[in-house]
Amino acid sequence: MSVVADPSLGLPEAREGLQLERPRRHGVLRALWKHPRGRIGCVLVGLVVLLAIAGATGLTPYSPQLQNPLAVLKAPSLAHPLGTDQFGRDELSMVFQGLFVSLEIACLAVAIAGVVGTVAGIVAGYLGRWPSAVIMRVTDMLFAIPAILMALAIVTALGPGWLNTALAIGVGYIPIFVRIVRGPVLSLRESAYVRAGRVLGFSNVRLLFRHVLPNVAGIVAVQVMMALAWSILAEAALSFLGLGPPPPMASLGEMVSQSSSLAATAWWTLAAPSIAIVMAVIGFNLLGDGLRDAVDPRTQSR
Amino acid sequence: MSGDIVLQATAVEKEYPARGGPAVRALRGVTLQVERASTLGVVGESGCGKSTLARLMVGLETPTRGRIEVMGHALEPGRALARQIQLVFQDPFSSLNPRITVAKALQEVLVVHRLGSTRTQRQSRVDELLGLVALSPRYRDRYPHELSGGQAQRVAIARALAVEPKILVLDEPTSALDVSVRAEILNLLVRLQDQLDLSYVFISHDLAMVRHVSDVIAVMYLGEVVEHGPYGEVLDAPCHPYTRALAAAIPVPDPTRRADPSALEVSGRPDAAREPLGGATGCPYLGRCPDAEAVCAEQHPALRPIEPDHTVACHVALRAPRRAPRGPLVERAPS
Amino acid sequence: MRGVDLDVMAGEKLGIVGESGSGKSLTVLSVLRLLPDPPVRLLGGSITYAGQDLAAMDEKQLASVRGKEIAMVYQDPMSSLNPLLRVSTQIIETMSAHGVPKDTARRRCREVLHQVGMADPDRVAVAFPHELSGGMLQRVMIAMAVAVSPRVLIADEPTTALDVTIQRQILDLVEALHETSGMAVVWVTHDLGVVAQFVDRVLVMYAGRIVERASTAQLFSRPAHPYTKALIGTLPRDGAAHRSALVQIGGQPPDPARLGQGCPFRDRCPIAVDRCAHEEPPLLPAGEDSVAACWRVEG
Amino acid sequence: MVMQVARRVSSMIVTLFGVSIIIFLILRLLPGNEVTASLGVSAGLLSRAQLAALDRYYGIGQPFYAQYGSWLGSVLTGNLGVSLASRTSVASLVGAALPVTLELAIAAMLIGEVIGVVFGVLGALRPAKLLDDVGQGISVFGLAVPTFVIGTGLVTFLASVFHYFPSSQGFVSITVNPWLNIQQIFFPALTLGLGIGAAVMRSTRTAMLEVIGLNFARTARGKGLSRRTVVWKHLLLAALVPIVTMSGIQLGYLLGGTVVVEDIFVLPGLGRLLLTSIDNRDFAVVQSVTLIYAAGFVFVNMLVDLLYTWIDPRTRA
Amino acid sequence: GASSAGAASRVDRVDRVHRTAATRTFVVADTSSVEKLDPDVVTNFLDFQALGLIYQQLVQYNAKLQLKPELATSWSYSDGNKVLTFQLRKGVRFDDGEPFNAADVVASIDRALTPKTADASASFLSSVKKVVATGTYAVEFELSHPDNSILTGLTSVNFSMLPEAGIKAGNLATEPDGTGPFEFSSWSPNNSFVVKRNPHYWGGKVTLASVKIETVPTEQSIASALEANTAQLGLLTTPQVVDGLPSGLTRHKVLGLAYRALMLQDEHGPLANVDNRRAISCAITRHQVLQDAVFGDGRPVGPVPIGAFASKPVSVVCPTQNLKKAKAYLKKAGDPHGFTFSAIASDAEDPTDSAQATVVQSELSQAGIKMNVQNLAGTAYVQDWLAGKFQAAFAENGANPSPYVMYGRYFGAGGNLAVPAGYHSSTLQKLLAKGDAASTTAQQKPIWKKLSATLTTQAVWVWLFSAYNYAVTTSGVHGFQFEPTTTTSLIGLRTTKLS
Ligand SMILES: Nc1ncnc2c1ncn2[C@@H]1O[C@H](COP(=O)(O)OP(=O)(O)OP(=O)(O)O)[C@@H](O)[C@H]1O
Ligand SMILES: Nc1ncnc2c1ncn2[C@@H]1O[C@H](COP(=O)(O)OP(=O)(O)OP(=O)(O)O)[C@@H](O)[C@H]1O
Ligand SMILES: [Mg+2]
Ligand SMILES: [Mg+2]
Repeated sequence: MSVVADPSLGLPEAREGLQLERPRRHGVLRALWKHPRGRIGCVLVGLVVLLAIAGATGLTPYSPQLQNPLAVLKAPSLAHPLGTDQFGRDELSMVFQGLFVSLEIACLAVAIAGVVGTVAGIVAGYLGRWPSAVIMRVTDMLFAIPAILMALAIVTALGPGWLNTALAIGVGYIPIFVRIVRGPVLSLRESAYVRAGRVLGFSNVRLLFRHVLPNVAGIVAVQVMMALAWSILAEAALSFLGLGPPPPMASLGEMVSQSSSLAATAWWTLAAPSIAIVMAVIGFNLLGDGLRDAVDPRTQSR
Repeated sequence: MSGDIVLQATAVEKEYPARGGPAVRALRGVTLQVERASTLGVVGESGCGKSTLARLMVGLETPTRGRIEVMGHALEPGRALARQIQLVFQDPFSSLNPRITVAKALQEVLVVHRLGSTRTQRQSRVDELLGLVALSPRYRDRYPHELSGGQAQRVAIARALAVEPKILVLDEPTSALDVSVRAEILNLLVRLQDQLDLSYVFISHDLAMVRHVSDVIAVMYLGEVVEHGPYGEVLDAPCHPYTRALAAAIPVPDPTRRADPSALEVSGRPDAAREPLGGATGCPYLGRCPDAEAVCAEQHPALRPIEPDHTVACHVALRAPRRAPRGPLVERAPS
Repeated sequence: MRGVDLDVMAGEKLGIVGESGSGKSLTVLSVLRLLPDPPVRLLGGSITYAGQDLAAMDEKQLASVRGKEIAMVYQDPMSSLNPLLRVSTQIIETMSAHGVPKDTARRRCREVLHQVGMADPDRVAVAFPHELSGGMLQRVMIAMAVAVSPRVLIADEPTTALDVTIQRQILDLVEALHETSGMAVVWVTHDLGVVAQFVDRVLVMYAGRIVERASTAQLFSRPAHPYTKALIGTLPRDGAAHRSALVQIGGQPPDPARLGQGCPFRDRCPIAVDRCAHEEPPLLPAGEDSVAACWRVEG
Repeated sequence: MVMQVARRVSSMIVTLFGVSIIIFLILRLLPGNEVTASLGVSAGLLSRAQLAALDRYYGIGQPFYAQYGSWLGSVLTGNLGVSLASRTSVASLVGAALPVTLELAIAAMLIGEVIGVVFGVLGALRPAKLLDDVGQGISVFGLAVPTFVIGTGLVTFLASVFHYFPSSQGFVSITVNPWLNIQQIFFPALTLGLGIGAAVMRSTRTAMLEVIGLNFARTARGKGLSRRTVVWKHLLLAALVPIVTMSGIQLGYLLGGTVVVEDIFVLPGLGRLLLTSIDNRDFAVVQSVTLIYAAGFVFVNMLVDLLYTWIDPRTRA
Repeated sequence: GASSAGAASRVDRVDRVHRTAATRTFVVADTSSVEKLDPDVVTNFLDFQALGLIYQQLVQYNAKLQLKPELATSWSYSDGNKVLTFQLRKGVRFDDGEPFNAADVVASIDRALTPKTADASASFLSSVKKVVATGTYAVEFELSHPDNSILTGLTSVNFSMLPEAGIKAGNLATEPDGTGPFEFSSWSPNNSFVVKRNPHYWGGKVTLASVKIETVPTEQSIASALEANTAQLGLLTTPQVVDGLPSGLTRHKVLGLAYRALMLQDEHGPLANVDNRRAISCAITRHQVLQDAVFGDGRPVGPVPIGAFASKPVSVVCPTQNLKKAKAYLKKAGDPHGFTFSAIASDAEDPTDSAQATVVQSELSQAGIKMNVQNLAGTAYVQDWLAGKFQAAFAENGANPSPYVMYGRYFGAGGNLAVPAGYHSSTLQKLLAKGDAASTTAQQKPIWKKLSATLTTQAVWVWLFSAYNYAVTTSGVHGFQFEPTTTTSLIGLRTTKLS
């Protein structure tokens, strides 16, 4: 009787206490690359980011703002691979720029949500008692207010613009980060190595930043990917409701909602930004999936 | 043995608030002392409060009542005497931060306590510590998961020793390790004690192991010390019925000898009930004790000397004649 | 794991020892084809039970052997019982799966719980696993295993998570069941004490192979393989002086994924010779009822 | 148990109270008031006397606490205040809109759960096989394509190919014409359900893959249980907690999603009521509708917690 | 306010209507919804259209935007044009059967002019001192000064004729009662508004049994509803959507009663210089703006877009885009390399704003003028606009056949929109007053021509275009006429038949 264990597939039973561990950075990247969906995610996100950078730095076939009255609503051709819009602007160039704007909004939104949510989550988890009670109650309240209303209120109060759109989306996502982070911090606080640190006379600050924070970085990273995907969609929905950033620097969502009435006459104006959205969202989701598995020690061989 | 007491616990109680019920009384008046350069072994069944005692001793938690003194200084809430007393945990892997290399983990301790003023000083101290626990310097840059269990436990011990403590509390330091490395850690501990004049509190389930390293043994049952004395007396001539059951339950790695089944007559619930069966006043071991008498239900037995150094908390044992040493073991009938 | 031959005779008590990672669990799990596939795969060989090859069976046929003919008890009772179902549900469904009618099963459930020493079987039956202690859970596991009266009980370190006193009770319980029903027992452990007190015959495993097979008496009185000797030597024996140095095996077990040719124990072996480095020893006779995989055994 | 329920309910009330204050403050931060909102630039045509009359009518210029107090008073008495834009009671507006959104949400949830759980379980059992790929495809599509694109696409497609658009002739309550009602709800629910299904499918699949490797799953197989019992009794039950969690979160987002879908599929639900009321600065309506959303959310969360304790006896303290 | 029981019963009624007359209900789909039932306070287009089915006014426009009798059969000025007398139509009944007479007129106008009512058009009747009934069917308006635009004002739904009894009872805000072809049936705020045939209607037989105005929030969905024939009439504004409709549907279009302009402020900054304003005017190609904003489906217009006094659509300064001239003006203004200003816009107020801004921005840049666009949320825009807190504003302003009604409020003496208008000129004030006082069209014509010329030569604002409004009907709809004014645009339903 012979049995083989395939070390690449990992042990099913994790050692207790290693739940969140991530040994080495390049290990994560390698695991990500080995992960079939993670790899597709990497490629898609890489592509999306490259295109967005091209859009931001003007490395586009045409200037995204350049209007050409002679080429209005032209179907895709060699000159305009994704066609032109109602102003005769090149869709491809606009999609690049739109990607940049969308990513800009998504990144800022996630940065707001991630930083605020993670800090609040860590504080709530680590300090416990009343700070935790206050934070969790406020989180509950934020969670209970429909995100759309929050977004509406913020955009209406502060006026449209990518910063405010990002703020609107970010605020709605804060509670997720708080919840995602607090649980692990609660258990890390009681983990043997944080206790060991206490016995060794380490200060709370040191324990928090050197020992707790790095160990929730993995799940935060995964959540960041999911949040990016979500933010791109949320921005699109806000644009549909007229709360997106205004032209001329249109985001993808704005482009889609502007052209949704052109669907019958000029399908490419709808298709181009939609495909870009789908690409970005799928990319971030898959990257998140991959990352989730990559930071999970259970799928890591010793 | 010198009479120098480095750790003194007096009437220590610890209660944990429990949701929707009375508080869990994890420790119920424990009095113990550890002498300089000696080892106190603590045994007892799971959940009897051994780890709680360990946490209290190193100041991770504060006793609800009672007092703990380390090197003559009372432990105060929130002020751990890190430089005097250190703790080594059961599972070396979970007590080491998985993202920090061996050398960095040791250096961090030195930095926090400002031991060694320069980087090179600290580095040489790290090498020294690794040498102390017999780890070659090539493990310096390994992460915990790249170590074997025995090596990881050595690193944990080295880290505890980094602050040059006088006392080490070892909470089941070998039970997560393989049989083959157990010996290695025990040998190391014995050597370090001699070399550094350390005092140990050695907590374990494994009586053979405890017997091998301890000078004095305390047997705990439901948050109380029920028997306390020199290793030879406590384990070879146990007085308390619980100690007897414990000694008898251990399978002897020798097919020619077999435990005396009579010592094992443990009736009642085998899982430790949270509240002692004897109620508030009676003996906590009441429901499981084969020798119980009427007095056991009425009076809580205090720890009283049966020999000069040997105390027992059992009404019956204090009256009854001592059993023969090694009583529970009989020759196995040839099969 | 390679070339493991495991044969259990009807009504015998077999022990498997070895340090962590030596392949004990994989061996016993592969008997019932319960290996965690994908990561682990059964590559070859045959598993024969009462003349049938389990390795060639499909899932349906296997299901009729699992539990009914060969039952298993696992190391960690807490995680091996479904935490969301009542104890009775889990015991009864085992019997139902093997064709026992519902009401018979219900009666039998009570019976087996009583049989494994539960003072209050009715209370235990309606309890959820988390409401019971580790020792009780392990007894529930055993009750579940013996409910359909299997011919073989395989116990994979069923007491490592338990207290010594409770471990003792479980051992005694299985001993009693063995004696009354004549069921064969395979007891996996790393505790030499359990082996010494409890089984008739022992397999010693190292790095995925069997390195010694002997009767219990033989194993302790005249261990043949140097690994077995070392293992026995690490224990603080009775006669050893207080705080005296214990025998250490030294070195580390080899990475099972990177075994070269030769004896896997050679690096840690105090008596290794040149031959050990490039030729792997087969099991050689080492005494009256003992074989060992070592070139240096005196036959 | 009673204590626990009491604690929950009181914390629910605190949350809702906090929500109502936050909402109230946010709304007062919005530029514009009832007058400019309802008249737009035409507000400039009004004379001073007219404006003064309107200010009095809308209660503009009253201190915040008085406004909040009077709204809270009307909520506590159950009539939720009066919509100043339409001069009808908020309770009647909500009474008409709530059942629509509720029906939509429930239908979307059902569709999402069925798609999600079925494909999630089957996919986890045979990873990387055809069924799994189909499921993953649906999940990627449902996750990545914006709801309003799916919705608009569906509406346009049905109308141009089948000349079919059941919702545009006015919403019909299920008690009046069940068949028409089901037609009207089905497509918007499908649109929302795809997104929910995608999320539920992912967590189902992950949870199933996780529990398949757990020890008790091995025990179940080792006992000789049939594959079906193992999967649908032991594994799915154990995977249910993450599925329920994800469903709870989805239901939270669903409330936001209904706004868009109600727009496209012409459903007179709460989402549309909310949007119009914000536009009209119809504060009483916005506050009450938001409070209802929040209450719904908190209620669902409580339900999820109850489900946890029902599924997992360990959480029954 | 209304009791909740009342509202609930209205909702019930919607259901009932559906059940009994599902096939006979004529469904009109619009993106907005009927917001108010009180005709005096409504301001949005759909409210005008919906209440225009129920209520009537003293005078009204015909399809050529000329005044015609409605509830008044004739009118005449006397006393130096300071008294306006109406003879009322006889035999008119409200839909509750009560007859209509002079007392109703007096009560209606009084109600509109009471500040408490907050009638949005009250300022058009600011010259009215008093309204008195001089007989059962005769009413006299006493004016403070000669004012011909009062007739134009009276066409507004805001001056609908209401029953005196209803006014006294104070329940018109919830239970409309008018003399029009349809009577109120039910209303579900934000969703639907249903009227049924008024049996007492005086103007001939109405064939549609009931009409339901259904809110379908997106134009795409309206298109789908028409294709599915679940709506028989769709009101649309986006030409792309109309273009995409299948051929079986009938399209009706009229020039909308609103014009788009880039309003400029002359108070401070670069736009205070008339030559800079002229440069802007010369740099913009209106055709291009029209093309890009509404796909060419509209008309470039001058200050007076419609009616008898409609001005030539182009500016006197630059009839077409002329960059050379623009640069010349810049030079003259002392900014030869151009200047920078910012404009506010709001897609919430007018969905084509950002498209207009995009084109204008690009065209101005050709002349070296940099326009920053600030896209504001609806109410923020309204606030800034009302407070005149902008340099330039993309605006969609209401048009009217009467130039006085259109511009008196911006540029006339004491006009209440003087602040957003941002331009003060005594010339304009005089012109407006003179035109208002002139009693005949012939007298008015030259005055209004001069007004248009002044507005454009001074480049007070830049007038851009008016877009079409569309009504699309399904194949079974006959006899529908899309009337050009907002107030009456659905009145064609009076003669509509459904096959
Ligand atoms: N933080 C805590 N909150 C509540 N109860 C606790 C806490 N820590 C320990 N206990 C309880 O106190 C008792 C003693 O626990 P302790 O961990 O000290 O036992 P132990 O002897 O170390 O057991 P083991 O041998 O299993 O490690 C147990 O009943 C335990 O449940
Ligand atoms: N799922 C798996 N994936 C990969 N390798 C595995 C897996 N399960 C076991 N192994 C490897 O197979 C070898 C044998 O493992 P096994 O669990 O049989 O050891 P064991 O003797 O039972 O150890 P223990 O005493 O710790 O239970 C080990 O090296 C282990 O790393
Ligand atoms: Mg412990
Ligand atoms: Mg094992």
